[in-house]
Amino acid sequence: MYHPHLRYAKDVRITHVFIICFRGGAELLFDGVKQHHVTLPSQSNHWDIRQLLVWIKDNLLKDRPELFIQGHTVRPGILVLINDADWELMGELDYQLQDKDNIVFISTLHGG
Amino acid sequence: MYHPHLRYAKDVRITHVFIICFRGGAELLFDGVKQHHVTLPSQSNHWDIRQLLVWIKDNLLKDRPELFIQGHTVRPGILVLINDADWELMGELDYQLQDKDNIVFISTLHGG
Amino acid sequence: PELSKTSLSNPEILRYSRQLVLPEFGVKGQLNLSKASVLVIGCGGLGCPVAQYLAAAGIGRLGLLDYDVVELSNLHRQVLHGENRLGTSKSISIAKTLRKLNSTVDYVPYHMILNPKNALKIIQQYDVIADCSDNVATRYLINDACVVANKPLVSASALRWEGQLTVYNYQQGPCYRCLFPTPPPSETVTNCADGGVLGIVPGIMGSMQALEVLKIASGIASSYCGVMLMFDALDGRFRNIRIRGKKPNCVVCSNPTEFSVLQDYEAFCGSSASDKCRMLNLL
Amino acid sequence: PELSKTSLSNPEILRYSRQLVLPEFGVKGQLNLSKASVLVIGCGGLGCPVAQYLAAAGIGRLGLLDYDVVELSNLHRQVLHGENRLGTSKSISIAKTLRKLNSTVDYVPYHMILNPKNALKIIQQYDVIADCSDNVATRYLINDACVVANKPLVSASALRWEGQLTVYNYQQGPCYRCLFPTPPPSETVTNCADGGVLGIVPGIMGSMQALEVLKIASGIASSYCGVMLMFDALDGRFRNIRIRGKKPNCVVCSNPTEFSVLQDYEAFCGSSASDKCRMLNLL
Ligand SMILES: [Zn+2]
Ligand SMILES: [Zn+2]
Repeated sequence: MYHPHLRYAKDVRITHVFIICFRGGAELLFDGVKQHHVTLPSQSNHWDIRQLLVWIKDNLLKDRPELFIQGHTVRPGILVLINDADWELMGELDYQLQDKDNIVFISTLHGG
Repeated sequence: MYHPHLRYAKDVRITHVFIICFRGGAELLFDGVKQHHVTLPSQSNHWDIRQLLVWIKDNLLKDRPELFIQGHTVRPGILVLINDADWELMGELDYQLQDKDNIVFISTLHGG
Repeated sequence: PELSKTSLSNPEILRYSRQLVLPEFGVKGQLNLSKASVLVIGCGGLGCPVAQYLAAAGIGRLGLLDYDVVELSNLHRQVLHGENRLGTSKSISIAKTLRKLNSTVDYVPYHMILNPKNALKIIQQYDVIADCSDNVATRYLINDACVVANKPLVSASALRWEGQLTVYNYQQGPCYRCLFPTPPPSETVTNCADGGVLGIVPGIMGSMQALEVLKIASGIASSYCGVMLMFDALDGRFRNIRIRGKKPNCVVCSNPTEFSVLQDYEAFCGSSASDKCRMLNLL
Repeated sequence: PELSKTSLSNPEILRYSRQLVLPEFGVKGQLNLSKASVLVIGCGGLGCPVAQYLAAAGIGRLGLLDYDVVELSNLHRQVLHGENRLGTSKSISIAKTLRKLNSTVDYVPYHMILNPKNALKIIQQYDVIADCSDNVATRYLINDACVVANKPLVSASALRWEGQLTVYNYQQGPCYRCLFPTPPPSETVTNCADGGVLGIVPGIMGSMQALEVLKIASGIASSYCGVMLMFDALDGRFRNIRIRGKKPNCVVCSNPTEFSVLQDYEAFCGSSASDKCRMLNLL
């Protein structure tokens, strides 16, 4: 997974560049920012969603992480979408991230 | 523009495979069929929209071609979209077709 | 009473002429509509446009269920009520307004709260159910009763600038519990009173809900089986999302008997079925 | 009379509370709305939801223009009229219905046909124009007058199962003539009487139109400048299309003076501004 053209001056290899969106109110846990362009640091294996959740918790979440993550997955009532499809159809926590993926975390709405 | 993997038994080389849609009532000139998967025969140059219009007139149009084409372009009131953008932004008649392009011919609606 | 009809009268042909000429709808679609009954649960921001366009289109019977009365803070989005209806029943208010638009529809107002005791009995009497409710507990109750009664459930919701819509328990699609087996923690649930809502957002989502009910009731397949519509009014964008199918391990789908309807949904969800007494929450 | 307002009354704070709590809207958005005037041209399938949700949201003044009277074949989609309004003016009918929903709005019905003599004078008196008309000639007339008067034009249309919407003459976006310099041949133009329309389709498109008017009138940018929304109700899909910007060679944009408003739009379009006497056309 070595990409010489993505080498940085400090020899940090970049493996994933993609977009994370928070909608339906989930963005309120992230200072109201709905869209984040994210570059993940390189690692020996592909990143999967399981690892991404930990990274989000450590790097983007402002406070009250229990309102986003419970145990090792997202809390009930948040739907995860990978390129406009329910993550259940894509392998859930095991899905391996690809460059330019669009990952959406959306709170379900109940109002009427 | 020779694609050996797209060779057919009869040695007809295929250069373009894409989708043409007719909407807003324009489909009524084409037996009501809204979506056509089209494979154009090969030629020495790229196909452009100007040539595509002639091909549509000769191969898809059922009757009354003047309700679709006037002179060398589409008749007033039909908007041409290339991959969800107004063809004016893409070069109009000179746009060179790419594989998997999505070309839409849509009649403007006036009802309320 | 039975809704039965084998032909359209002359006034009906005139009234519905603009939709009768659509080949995909036609006389057959209109007759199907006139024989169909739809239950609208929740007579608020979503329920108003749903009921309005179903009545206009000539649905046979329209059940209208809401326990609530009209308040001034409803009128920015609940467009079938009015200033002279403040303090009166929402379900009766909608029926009164819509009788003027189309007196040939059979309106059945239910001024009551939907609960585990009455839900199945009411839902069983209708062909299509529209979830226009405003709280998590009622949404789980409606879902479970629809799975047990085997009714298609056209569900929409709206909050702030956003809306969501899908059709549950229809063809091979999922139910609400297949998608959300566990209710959200109650401190993460926001209602319209706390979070606010631009009135036209339930207007748009309710209109889409009316469309899908009309398609199912007239015999055209819905586009939202296994697909969820997401709308953001601030950026004017709609997205169609592919969602999972029916889950073999769903507690309701795997055992759709009347015992699958719980005794207490407020306890299950840790929240009230009335959105009035909720504290202010973060999201 | 001038629409001026510097604060909200207590009943207004209560009535609009659910949208006041939206940070992107807030008191400032509400005050902007209350000072804004919108002209709805066409009180039919699109005009009804546009007027309904603008009135509910608290627009300051609502002009309602239509020359036509209510007919039974309108009621499947023109949901603010009713059986007791048959034969009466559509513009007055809408004002009567909406006064019950929100009596604080200033309703100005115009029971007249828009023509080259009166168009500019009426349009100049409003901040935002909604084109809810039903024929090509009126659409060109409204466009030209809006360019000359420099008013944003939120335009929608619906036919059969499809709808289109965009905002013309707003920021750097095009006008209707930039996009369609030449009218379509009259034999290719279909109206709702001939082609039919499912009633909820103008309901959905009119609701989207109300949203974009509300965004512009409250001071939030529209999402449909240089973008066109296309909707297909049969497959339940929306598409946002990028369209061209303002054209330097557009005959109206390049010379926006009162002389750019033509003398005769029916001759220009080869068709009538009333959709009643049109023959059946292919499309
Ligand atoms: Zn289930
Ligand atoms: Zn122009």
